[in-house]
Amino acid sequence: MSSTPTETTPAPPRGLDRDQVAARVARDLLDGYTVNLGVGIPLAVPRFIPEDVEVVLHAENGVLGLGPHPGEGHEDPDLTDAGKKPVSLRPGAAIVDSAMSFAVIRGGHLDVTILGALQVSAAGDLANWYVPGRNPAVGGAMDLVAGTPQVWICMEHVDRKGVPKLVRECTFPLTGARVVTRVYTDLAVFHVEDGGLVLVECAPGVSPETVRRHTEAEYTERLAG
Amino acid sequence: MSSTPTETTPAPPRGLDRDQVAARVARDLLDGYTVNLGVGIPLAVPRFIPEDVEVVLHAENGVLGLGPHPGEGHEDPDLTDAGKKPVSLRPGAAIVDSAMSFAVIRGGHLDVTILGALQVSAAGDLANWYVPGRNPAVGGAMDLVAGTPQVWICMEHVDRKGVPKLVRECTFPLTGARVVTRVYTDLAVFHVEDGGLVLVECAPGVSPETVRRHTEAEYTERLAG
Amino acid sequence: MIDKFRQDLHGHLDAVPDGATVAVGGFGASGRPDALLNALCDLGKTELHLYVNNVGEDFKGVGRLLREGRLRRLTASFPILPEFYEEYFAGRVEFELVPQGTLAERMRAGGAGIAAFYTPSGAGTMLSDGEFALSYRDGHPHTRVEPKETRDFDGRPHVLERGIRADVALVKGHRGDRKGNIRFRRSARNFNPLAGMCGRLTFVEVEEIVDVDVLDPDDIHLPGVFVDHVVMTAEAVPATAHIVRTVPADPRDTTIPTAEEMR
Amino acid sequence: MIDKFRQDLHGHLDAVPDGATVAVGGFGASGRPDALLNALCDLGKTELHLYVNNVGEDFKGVGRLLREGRLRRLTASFPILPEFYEEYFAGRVEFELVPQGTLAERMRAGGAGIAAFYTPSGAGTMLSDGEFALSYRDGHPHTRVEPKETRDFDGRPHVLERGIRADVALVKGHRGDRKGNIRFRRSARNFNPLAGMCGRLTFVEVEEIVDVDVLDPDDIHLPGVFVDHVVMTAEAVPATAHIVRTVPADPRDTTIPTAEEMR
Repeated sequence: MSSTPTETTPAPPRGLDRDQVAARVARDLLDGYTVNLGVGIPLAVPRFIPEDVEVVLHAENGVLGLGPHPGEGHEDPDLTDAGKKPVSLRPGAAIVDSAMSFAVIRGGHLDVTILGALQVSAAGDLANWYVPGRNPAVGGAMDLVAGTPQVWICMEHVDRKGVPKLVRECTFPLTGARVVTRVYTDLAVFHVEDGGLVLVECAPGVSPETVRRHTEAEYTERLAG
Repeated sequence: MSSTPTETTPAPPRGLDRDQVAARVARDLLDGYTVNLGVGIPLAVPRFIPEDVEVVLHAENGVLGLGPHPGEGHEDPDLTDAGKKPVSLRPGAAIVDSAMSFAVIRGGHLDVTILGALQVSAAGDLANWYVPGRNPAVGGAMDLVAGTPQVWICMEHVDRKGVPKLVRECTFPLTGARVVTRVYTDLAVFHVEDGGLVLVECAPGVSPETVRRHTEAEYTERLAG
Repeated sequence: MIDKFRQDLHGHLDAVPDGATVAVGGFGASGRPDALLNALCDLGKTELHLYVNNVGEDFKGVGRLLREGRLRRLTASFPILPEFYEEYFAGRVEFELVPQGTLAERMRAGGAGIAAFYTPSGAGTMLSDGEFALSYRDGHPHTRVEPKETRDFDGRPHVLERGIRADVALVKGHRGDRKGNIRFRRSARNFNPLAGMCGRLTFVEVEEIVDVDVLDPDDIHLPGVFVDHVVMTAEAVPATAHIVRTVPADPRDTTIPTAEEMR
Repeated sequence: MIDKFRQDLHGHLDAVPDGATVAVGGFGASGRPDALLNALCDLGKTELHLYVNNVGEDFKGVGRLLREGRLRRLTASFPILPEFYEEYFAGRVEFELVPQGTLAERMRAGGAGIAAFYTPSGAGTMLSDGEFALSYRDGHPHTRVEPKETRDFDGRPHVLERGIRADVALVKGHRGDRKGNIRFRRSARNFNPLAGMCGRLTFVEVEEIVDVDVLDPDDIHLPGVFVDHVVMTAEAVPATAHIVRTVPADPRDTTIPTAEEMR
């Protein structure tokens, strides 16, 4: 129970900042990937994608080939992302209706979806849509995790009270069971393999012990060299 | 059993010819209808649609707004009807893929489908896709009868041996059960109401007795004045 | 001659009865059929069950129907508007929350004559297990959304979802011709063609009406066969189209994640 | 950089294993991917299970695969070619006959992650009750297509149909760009986008390749996300495209209706 929140919960550790987490994720995107980005840290990822890696960004409202904000005064009210923010289009973009947009998602045609999370369990369960007592809304989250082969989570390793978000079992309502394939936090990178978490990388300056102290979920380690 | 085929089956009666049946059906098409036509007599119907009645013709391969053959030398190999014959497009035509084409059909968005038949039963069952022992092929027939609110059958009243095609129960495999709404033959017009055939019209010069003699199915009569 | 252009929108829309099911296109203000929604409101229609992805961020369109108390039930994936939740928790409107892709597919299925389908989205969650509160009374859940049938295909659980056939569909298009063929512009397309497919009676408001030979037959997004009435709206695209209004975090509990972390 | 244009078609298509399931676009010769089908044949691929609306009326395309004995099973709505039936009745190829709209919807469903759906098409017929012969032996039905689950919705029987996910899809497009975005022309579209959606590996042959900024994003019929490889074929549209070859009536029995009466 050492990692359960108590009066003696350790102070939140200092690892990567949000941009650094986004940059870390961006390094793993391969040329040619089609990717859907959730709000939060994931939206910062495109800024860090190398020039020689071409990624197609997908938005639930039917855009394949999202570009950046078109610049003040050039907004097109008929062209937004799923967060309803103005966007531009990359060359070779395609617009589809919502049924086709989710055919892309559910049919497994995206390569990766990068999402935020409230909690990720040891088995790769994800909770990221609803905090009981608040206003329920789901959007495309359940479709994304049900359909996408690779579900990468970007999140703070612990919440603002220092409570671990990598947990034994999710206490928040699930978005999907056993759907997460990777977790990127300010402290570490985990892969989900054979239904269990594997610590594969610690952030610079963060020790495996620090990671363990702030993680409730069980996991194995396979750190490089 | 008077209408069962026997050695004394009466000679085929003389009623409307095929073009006249087509013309009779055409009279019942209303301005604004969207219509799918089967091969055979139905394909002759458009020639008889009055000038002031605008009908949208639908083909299973995804054409809404079929026009006539474009004329020798003007055929477009990328533009055919469901019989793979060259067609033209009417102003305001739309081309869709096969899934959308059958969404139109199955979703009940056509007004009428006009089809040929092997047999129609007293309850409005239809057999028109397969003669056992021959080569089975179904095309869009089962979708058309399952989805279209009005299924109009155009056929000879009896087959070439004089055997009635309006039967108690279909002996050929069904295309759909209780799907037919009207039957137009060389001898008469029937509506299907409350699950039963109603004779509403005899062809000019054809008596109700002649119709009865060549019909195996039971039916009621509601002939105009 | 087929001519689906209408001058008298109110006259035609008045055919919608109170208590009707209404499928609505749009994604927030993007592609939202404001003229049609306003007309529905002006006509005093009430007790409506709306199928729409979100209420939006303001009191236009669906938000106006909500504020004027016209809604009996909302089926949506992401309502957004805080005042909607106030009505829901106060027991004045029912709420069926569905995954966004399921909502889109249900509209398409209903329009395509597909009675029901199996999707993996939402399997094993409170949106399929009967836990979600359809309505509140006295501050507590009163009725629940029915549990969804679940069945394994290829070793994974899928839930059975029904196609939606709505009494009326409200659609916002860019261009339309007299036969009812519609094109949309950019991401304003979203739910609009699907809402249009699933309506027993489909109204489309367009920014431009064009001659019947203008639109290329290869490029019709919603064929006229799905459309009953086309009206032209001179109303400009709302200026709020790209203004995002997020649900404010509860300042009393700092363990509650920010809206950003939730999706 | 994303570049899906391929010079070495054979090299890429050779990844298709014998025994593969293959979804094929086209409606007869209209929109039939002849170059891809020929390459599959040239590579000696065999024991294939094809999902395609019809074999066609000649020995090109699917007809060539048939004549060269490459087919293990055909799933189709309207095979047409008499020689196909000879092979079927001789027990050399299996035949799953499906309503045309069901075939289209099954391809779309498989591509869209919909495991199965309920359709009224074919309910109460020998295509759903387990009567239809999947294969023949010694001139008699040997195996039957499995009966389909039937269930009432809204008082009408519907059959449960599975989505199709094919190992490979062969598609004929009109124009394509390096990202794999495809447009089709006129009714040559037909099954092509659906086949393209349901392939785990999707090949598209196009008549024209275009720069990535040529196609309007609003008018892409098959987005590149579904497409793996694009090849250009200089092959002209077959001259037989509009030649109809009908099944000859059996002259021995005059009670057999003409092909015209059957559909």
